[in-house]
Amino acid sequence: MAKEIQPIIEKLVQSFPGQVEAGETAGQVMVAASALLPVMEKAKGELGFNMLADLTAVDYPENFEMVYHLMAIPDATMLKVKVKLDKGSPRVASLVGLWPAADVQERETYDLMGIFFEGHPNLKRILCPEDFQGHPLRKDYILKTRS
Amino acid sequence: MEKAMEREVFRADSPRTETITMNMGPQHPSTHGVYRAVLTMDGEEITHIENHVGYLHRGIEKLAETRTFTQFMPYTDRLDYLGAMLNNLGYAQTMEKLMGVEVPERAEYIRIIMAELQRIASHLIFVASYAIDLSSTTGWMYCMRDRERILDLFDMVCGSRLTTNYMRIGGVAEDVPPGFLPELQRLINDLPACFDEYDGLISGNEILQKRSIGVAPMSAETAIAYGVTGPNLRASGVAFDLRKAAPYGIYDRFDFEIPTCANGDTYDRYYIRILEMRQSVRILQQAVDSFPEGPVMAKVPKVIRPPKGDVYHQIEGTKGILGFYVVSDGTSKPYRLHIHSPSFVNLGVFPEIARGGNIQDAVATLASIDIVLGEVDR
Amino acid sequence: MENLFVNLEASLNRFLTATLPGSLPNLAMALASVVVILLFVLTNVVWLVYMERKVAAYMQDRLGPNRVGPRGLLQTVADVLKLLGKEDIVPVAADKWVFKIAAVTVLIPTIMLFAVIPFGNNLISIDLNIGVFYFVAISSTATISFLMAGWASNNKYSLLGGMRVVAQMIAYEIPLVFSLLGVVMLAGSLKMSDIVAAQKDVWFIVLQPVAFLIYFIAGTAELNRGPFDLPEAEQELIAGPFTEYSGFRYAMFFLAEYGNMVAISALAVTLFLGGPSGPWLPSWMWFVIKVYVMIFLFMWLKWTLPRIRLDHMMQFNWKFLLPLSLANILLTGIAIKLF
Amino acid sequence: MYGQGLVKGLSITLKHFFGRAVTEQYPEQKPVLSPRFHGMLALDAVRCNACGTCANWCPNGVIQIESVRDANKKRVLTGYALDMQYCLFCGLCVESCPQNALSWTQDFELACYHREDTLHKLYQAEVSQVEAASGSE
Repeated sequence: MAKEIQPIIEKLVQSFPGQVEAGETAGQVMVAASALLPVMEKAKGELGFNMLADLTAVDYPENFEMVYHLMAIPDATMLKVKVKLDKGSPRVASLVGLWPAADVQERETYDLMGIFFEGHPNLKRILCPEDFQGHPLRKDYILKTRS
Repeated sequence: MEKAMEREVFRADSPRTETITMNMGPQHPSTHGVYRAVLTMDGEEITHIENHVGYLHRGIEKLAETRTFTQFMPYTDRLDYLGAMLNNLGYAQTMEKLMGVEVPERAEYIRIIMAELQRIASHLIFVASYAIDLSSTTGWMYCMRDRERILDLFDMVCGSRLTTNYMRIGGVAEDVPPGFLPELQRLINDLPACFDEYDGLISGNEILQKRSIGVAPMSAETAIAYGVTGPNLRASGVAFDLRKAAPYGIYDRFDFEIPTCANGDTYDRYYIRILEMRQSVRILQQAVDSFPEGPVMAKVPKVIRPPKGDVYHQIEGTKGILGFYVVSDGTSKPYRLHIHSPSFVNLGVFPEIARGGNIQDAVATLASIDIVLGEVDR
Repeated sequence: MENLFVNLEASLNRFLTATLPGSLPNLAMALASVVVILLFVLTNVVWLVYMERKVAAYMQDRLGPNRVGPRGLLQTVADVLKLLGKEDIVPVAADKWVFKIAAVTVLIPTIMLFAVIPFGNNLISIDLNIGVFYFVAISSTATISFLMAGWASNNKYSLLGGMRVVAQMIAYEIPLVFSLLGVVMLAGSLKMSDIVAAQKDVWFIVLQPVAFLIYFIAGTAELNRGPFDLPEAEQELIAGPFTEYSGFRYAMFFLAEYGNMVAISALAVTLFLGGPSGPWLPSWMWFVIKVYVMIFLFMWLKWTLPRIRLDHMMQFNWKFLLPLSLANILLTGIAIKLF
Repeated sequence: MYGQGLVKGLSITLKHFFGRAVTEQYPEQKPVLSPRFHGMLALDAVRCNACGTCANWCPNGVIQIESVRDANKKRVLTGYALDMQYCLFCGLCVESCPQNALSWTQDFELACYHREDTLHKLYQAEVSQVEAASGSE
């Protein structure tokens, strides 16, 4: 069923020295923000990850972190790609060119987390109303508790 | 000035026709909830569709950060409110993967039975809403009548018909009552006859076939590129089902096929769900035959504090692959909880495949993709 | 029992001639027949709304209305009172006069259709010698009021609904007329009573089964019912031309739809099912029974089949129904020649 | 043949036309609910020692408990209210109660006209009892 993930990570690490390292847990790769697009093109092209399973962001105290899950149809091998973004102005390349699936998910991440995706065709809010102030999923957005 | 002048020049060859923009939703009989599509139409033919979602956005992911892990379980019922059991299963299995909890045998079997019953109930709603969107109200009624029996089974097991909140991290809330299995067996014996009735009334109907065959075809490449999963992907000919490709729980012990259709048009997306329901009945029969005894809940502390770290787990929901990404920082509340909802991604492909048809096709195509707004907006 | 109504009419006539001077009695008689027709149509519509909901319910394993009145019989009265109570909304940017007139003109052709329908033996208000022609001419004017409603409500859905009404009713007018031609050729005259007389021994449905089928399909399309309810498609156009109508104006459209249904079934009975003739029971009883059998057919079709698509509807009409009806006329002609 | 599917569909609806209806006449026939049905909550005030576990476990903070300490520092329950408009009917409170004081009833007719009516007071000790308990310190 799922292909062995370790050799794939080795191949990625060798082809992008310095920018890609293996993550702590299995099947995970840390990628520098600048090298994201070439890594993803290689993953999609040669390594057969033809579907973007999930795309989300996490607001850690010291930095933002983009988390991409890639999946290979039909043998369902999963690769997790993480990218660290600086806290001030989180920007990352948009993957709409590779997977149109990224379009709505990036708009949602921009809307809720405030991460700017360069090269996205129409980066507008998707869930919150257009005139909504702030990005609700950030830790500094405090919910007004009831009574 | 001259720009306006130039526009006034009457071009004899192409009569100046204007496109009208029309609002379909958020209050519209066939948008399956509060979803708004702005259609740019040239006469009856649609040239461009723009999705507007977010009317049902409750911010479940933000709420999760102020709820403990057990408290979040009832919120998962409200994601795909037609598939509460499957959302519970997805969240429970994600946490068990993160904490390494071993679920007892009987609980695994109960989970399979509940998941497949919920799949049938959700597909019945799909068949009903597809039939009524093509104005066969009788088809809608028959599906709802059969779905009632499944909801009564849920009521017997966990006390509520729709928002079940039945699964817990480490097993299930309560064991099935004694009267459950015989009632389930009667349902399994009756279901195939119901499916034949739908085939006779809805699938075999020439008018419905003429209105769905060849409408809004979706090729396998477009489906994979747009991240479409579940029955819609299988309708385009890709035999990919997580229950077979990456079996979670004890799905590898059951033998069932993954039905696929050839050309991924609206009729295939409709008919594949009936085939899947027939497979679910097979799984249910095998689960009932080898139903073990034993406890239904693993040894799990009252307040759950998973180890630091993150986990991503996917299950095969009714609308597609439902994923939960949980980041925990060791406390009893999740640091971040992201839900990958299949309807949100499947909706992304709707403007792509519905372009070119008229408004009647758009209604049929939207019904065939089967979106639930609770899951789209979270 | 047989000529209960005929004697009634005769006694009314004697009473009027006795009291009114000069030519007033015939005028009064004509008025009386209009009142009778109006009563007939209204009672039928009140009953039909209830019957449609009951038939639909039984087909869907439901019970249908059974709360208002004994077994739900007062349901339609409750509906009408509700509609009367509703606020009378006229959209701001609507074309006010056209909007208001549309609701009125929709009922006129429906009532006029009944002038030539034989309710029983010599129970016909005006036995025109061009009865069928008159019927078809009047029934095609119904399209205008739907279009007026569609245009005047200044709502995109209504506009689309209006366009669809025009496309559909005009298109299905022609096969409807051609299917009647077969019958007229057999009967040799357009007069209703002659047609009924010609069917003494064998009903025309036996001689003209294809014509009956075409008539039935074109009739459903004329009524915007069953698989052809494109104009007021709930799922796509909300309520088509009468989305913006509320209160009593909406009830008028409702009334007209059921009135048309009774009229089209009545014509089918007269032309294909041997009119008001039958053993044992009085003739007008037979007429009512046959009309309700036809109406059940219309309802049965509506509550089973999904809606047809716009271009299929047009294709089906121009490419299949029309040539079929022409072929039918040709065959009837040849058959008459031979026998 | 073209019309074959249509005719089959028509035969099915006709069969159902003469078939039996499945409607349940609600107000006259009460629905048959399972013993585990999540209707309204019920509190056994004697068993409840106002420990507040249920209030902590409730995801939406529906449960409001008032208690007072009596002579030997033991908490006595004086008020137990449920703000049912936020209740999810999830059952976590019933599950978590150590004394099994909370239980489900089969009453599902909870609709009301005013928002204040959604606040159900399951137990309210009279003023005299409150003095008696706190007074005896």
